[in-house]
Amino acid sequence: MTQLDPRVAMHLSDAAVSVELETPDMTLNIGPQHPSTHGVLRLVARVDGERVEAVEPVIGYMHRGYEKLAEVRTYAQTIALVNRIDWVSGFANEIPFVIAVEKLMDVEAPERAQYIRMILTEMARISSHLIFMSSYPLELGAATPLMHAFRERERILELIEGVTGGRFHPNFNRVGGVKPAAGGGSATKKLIQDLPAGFLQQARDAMDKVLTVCDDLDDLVTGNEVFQARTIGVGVVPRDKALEYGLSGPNLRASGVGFDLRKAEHILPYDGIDFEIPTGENGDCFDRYIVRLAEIRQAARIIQQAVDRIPSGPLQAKVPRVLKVPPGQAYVRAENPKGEMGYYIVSEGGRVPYRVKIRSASFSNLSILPWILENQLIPDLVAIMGSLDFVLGDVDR
Amino acid sequence: MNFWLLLVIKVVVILGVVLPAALVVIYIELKVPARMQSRIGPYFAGGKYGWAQPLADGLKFLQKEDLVPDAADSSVYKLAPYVVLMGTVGTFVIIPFGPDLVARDLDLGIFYLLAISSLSTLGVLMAGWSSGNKYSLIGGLRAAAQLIAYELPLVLAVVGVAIQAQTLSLNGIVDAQASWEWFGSSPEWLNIVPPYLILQIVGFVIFATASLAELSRIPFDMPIAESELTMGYLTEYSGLRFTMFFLGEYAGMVSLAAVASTLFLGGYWLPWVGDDVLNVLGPGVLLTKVLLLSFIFIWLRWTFPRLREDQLQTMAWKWLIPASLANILATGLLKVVF
Amino acid sequence: MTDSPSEADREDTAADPHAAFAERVASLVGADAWAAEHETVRVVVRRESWVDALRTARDEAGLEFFSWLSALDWSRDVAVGEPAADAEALEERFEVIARLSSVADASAAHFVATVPKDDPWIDSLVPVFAGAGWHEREAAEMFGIDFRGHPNLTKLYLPDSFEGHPLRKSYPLLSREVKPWPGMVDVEDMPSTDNVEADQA
Amino acid sequence: MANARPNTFPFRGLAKGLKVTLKTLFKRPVTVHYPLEKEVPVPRARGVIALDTEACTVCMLCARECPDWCIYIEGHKEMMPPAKEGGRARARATLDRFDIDYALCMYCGICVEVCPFDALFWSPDHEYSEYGIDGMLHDMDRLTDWLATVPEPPPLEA
Repeated sequence: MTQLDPRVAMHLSDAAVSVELETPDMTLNIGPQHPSTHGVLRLVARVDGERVEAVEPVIGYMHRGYEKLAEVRTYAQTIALVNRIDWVSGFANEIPFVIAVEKLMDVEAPERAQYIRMILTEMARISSHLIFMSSYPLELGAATPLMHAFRERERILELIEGVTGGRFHPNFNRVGGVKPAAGGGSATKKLIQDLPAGFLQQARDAMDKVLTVCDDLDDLVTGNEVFQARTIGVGVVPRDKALEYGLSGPNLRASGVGFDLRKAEHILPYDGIDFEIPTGENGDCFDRYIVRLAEIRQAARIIQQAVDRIPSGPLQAKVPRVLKVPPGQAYVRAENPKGEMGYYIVSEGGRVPYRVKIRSASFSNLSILPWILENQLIPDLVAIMGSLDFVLGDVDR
Repeated sequence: MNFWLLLVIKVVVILGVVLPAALVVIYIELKVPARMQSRIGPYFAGGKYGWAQPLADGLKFLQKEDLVPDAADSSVYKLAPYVVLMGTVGTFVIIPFGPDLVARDLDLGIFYLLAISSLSTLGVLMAGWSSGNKYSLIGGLRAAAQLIAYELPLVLAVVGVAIQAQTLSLNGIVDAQASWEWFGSSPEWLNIVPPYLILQIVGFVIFATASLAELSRIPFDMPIAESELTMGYLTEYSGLRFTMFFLGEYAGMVSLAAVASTLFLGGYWLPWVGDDVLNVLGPGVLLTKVLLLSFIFIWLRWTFPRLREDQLQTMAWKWLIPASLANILATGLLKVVF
Repeated sequence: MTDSPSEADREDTAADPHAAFAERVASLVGADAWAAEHETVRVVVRRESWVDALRTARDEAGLEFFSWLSALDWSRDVAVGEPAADAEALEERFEVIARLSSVADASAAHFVATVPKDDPWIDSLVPVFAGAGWHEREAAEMFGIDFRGHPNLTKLYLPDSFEGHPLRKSYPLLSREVKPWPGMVDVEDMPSTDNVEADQA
Repeated sequence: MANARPNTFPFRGLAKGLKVTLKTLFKRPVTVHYPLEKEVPVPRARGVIALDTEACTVCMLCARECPDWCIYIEGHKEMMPPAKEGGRARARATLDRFDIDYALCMYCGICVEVCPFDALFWSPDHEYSEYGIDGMLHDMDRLTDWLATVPEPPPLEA
């Protein structure tokens, strides 16, 4: 704590009085079922009145053992598994896994498939960030931004579903390309599959709506004095702490690190797209919020450019029907909405991977909790936890 | 008339006004925010527009098991919701619905009002303490701190009105507003805009803000603070007792809105019409003003986030209380000068 | 699996920036071996110099972002899944892998230390990267590796009473033991599976 | 980037927010009344799997590739009369049982994709909730019934 807020200092002095009076601390169990723990996170907090002295997060209530499950599943089956890790951006989870396998097999998806991957990844990003835009104000007590954000998110999900067949779990990527669902009547599987007609125009329209709702959110949330009072200067993560704990994605960028894997890694055709990397200055809750809001706008910009440029051509490179991946090791990471998502795949030449290490963003983002929640007030605990934007499936895997 | 008979009639009439009014406010709370969020809101109950949803909710709660936690102090726990409801319903004793439609026109009306409305604070604290739940305890303590802090500006805001009207009786205050004369000699129908809304605008804003805090509504709903304390002092309540709290919350909103309407918006009074007509129209006029204020409360609630406990205290002690003191000073000076 | 760079790798160094980076990091931290296949840089260090190597990498190679830490079980005894390619010749061991990366550019490296199975310990990285705490707890419960000097090496995901180390290759997967595979029923031969997918025209 | 730091004059932010909610109050709601009014799912939506028993050859590919092991197939071979006069008698596999346990299914679509004979189809129909978990096991007849709900494939982007 470099700068001590006078109000916090006031509370600290109160606490000193309490210690003299020997009032015992109270252990407060926050979760595993609690409105602001986004599922099944449990925090064992030692509180002194409203002040949280120490927090011990307890995770694992949703541990599904994906790393072990992946060892008994073929690569195609694992794709259906990995989009369940961070379920609010299911599509984006598939990308690094599929590309890691492609690298091991030395194949590359056709350009049209790569563009579709990029468009849908950005849609997943918008949908994930819109969830944040809805749940974060809700945690601070404002219920209306939720429905406004969900309204537009629904359009995005419908577009994703229209292409892939799944709203949350697309299972759309294949090694060497993408595979639109064989939707509808007989003999369709023999037809060439592609984007459904009108998708590109609907995507354009949806982006206009998304940009409009961003303006609404600016009015409803960003400029709101109460919201600013609750978030500015709260939960400051300095740059070095962010790096040490492995914070990534918007959380890292809010601390002033302008690092984005979309620009650093060249796994999707972002090179030809013009977009900015929004960064924060102070690393507080407000910055984490505002970076995500700006990222929605940038993602909309990316999609607007991508739908204009998408080339025609096949969606699938030639790949054996039964995938046997040559022995080797590869780690591929991508900029997930939550941060760096990566898969470290060790293949021994079989139909199933020998080991898959899943690097999920929320796990590292959440590991900073004991440090950042020390000596905060209970309402700030909620504000800080919400601002980290984690999904328990992404934490527990 | 027999005293007891009269008493029974008055109690029945007050309950007959307050509880339906609370149900109407609950319905507004369901339907208006739904539309603010692009939703439809309740639709089925009652056949059309879901008008019976509050009743249906109440019926549902009645069927639920009334749980008392093992760790609870059961007698206090069971009593608490009724204390809350009593505090809010008691307010209506002195609210005038028409020139003669008042249960009891006390000379010390405002004094009684502020005293009885603090009773619900006690109920909340009882609920928070007796539940035997840490969240409830924190919620109860927050409620106590918050209600103490906001009782002061509430009282001080009313003092301005009392000085202006030179009476503590609510009927007297309405009369004073009705007969207010701008520039010494204007006819009373000029008072289309309630005069105290203009003269005591500072007092009104402070009163409304403090009312929101008294009611524990967003942006001041820390005692409940769903995302922090699950449901605060309400966490352990279920069934009928929860219904009492629920009803108490909205009855409280109706009662504070009625007080605010009486003090600042002229209560039952309408320009141009005489007392006989007002005795008939008065309740409707008052109810309209109450619903208008309730709408504003609801509108605020569904737009704003919640403050933090220390920010709320800062706001009360550093802004609202000095402002209301300044308001009293200014009102007094004006009263002396003119 | 061999980690020592072959002659061919050395010749590629100039052409492949990843190999060049791997070589630079390896010499900085005093690594035994390095590799850079599939753009994944792998630097093998001795477990005795584990913490020092990572500290050096952070301070001198610009790899200040702690990405993850995990382990890999090279085992001849595989309960579920497919065994390693050359299972008989396999040397039984754990590999502890930590990934550091830079936030200035895309450079990153996996640091690998071999931990023998009969004496599975390694020094904790927590003094260097506080974020390693959770990753080490996960690796400890999943593989049974002792991270010496870790402030709180309790179970992270699993219940406290859990026995065994699930990510070890010898650990069976219960859900696959209790239920027979529905695909066992055989009626007709599967159609030929080696034809090439060519759905796209 | 421009951070929207505190507003230029007090309560402007609050007023803007109130404006947004008031504006929305007078707009049409976007939700529909579910049981009375239904949104049509997209044709590709993965709602339920329909089975065409005529096309199925009991090759077991779907049951083998299913990651959740939720497809149960049994069948036997029947000798059919030769197609042509004087030809050899053909062996034809006949389904005895084809169950999908939707309580286990994770709707990945691998079975539909691997089916080499176009016997499995996705239908967007999703209204088959049950009171008990045993009701989630759809047998051959029920899976065949879903065939009627399989829509025409959507037109494609040029």
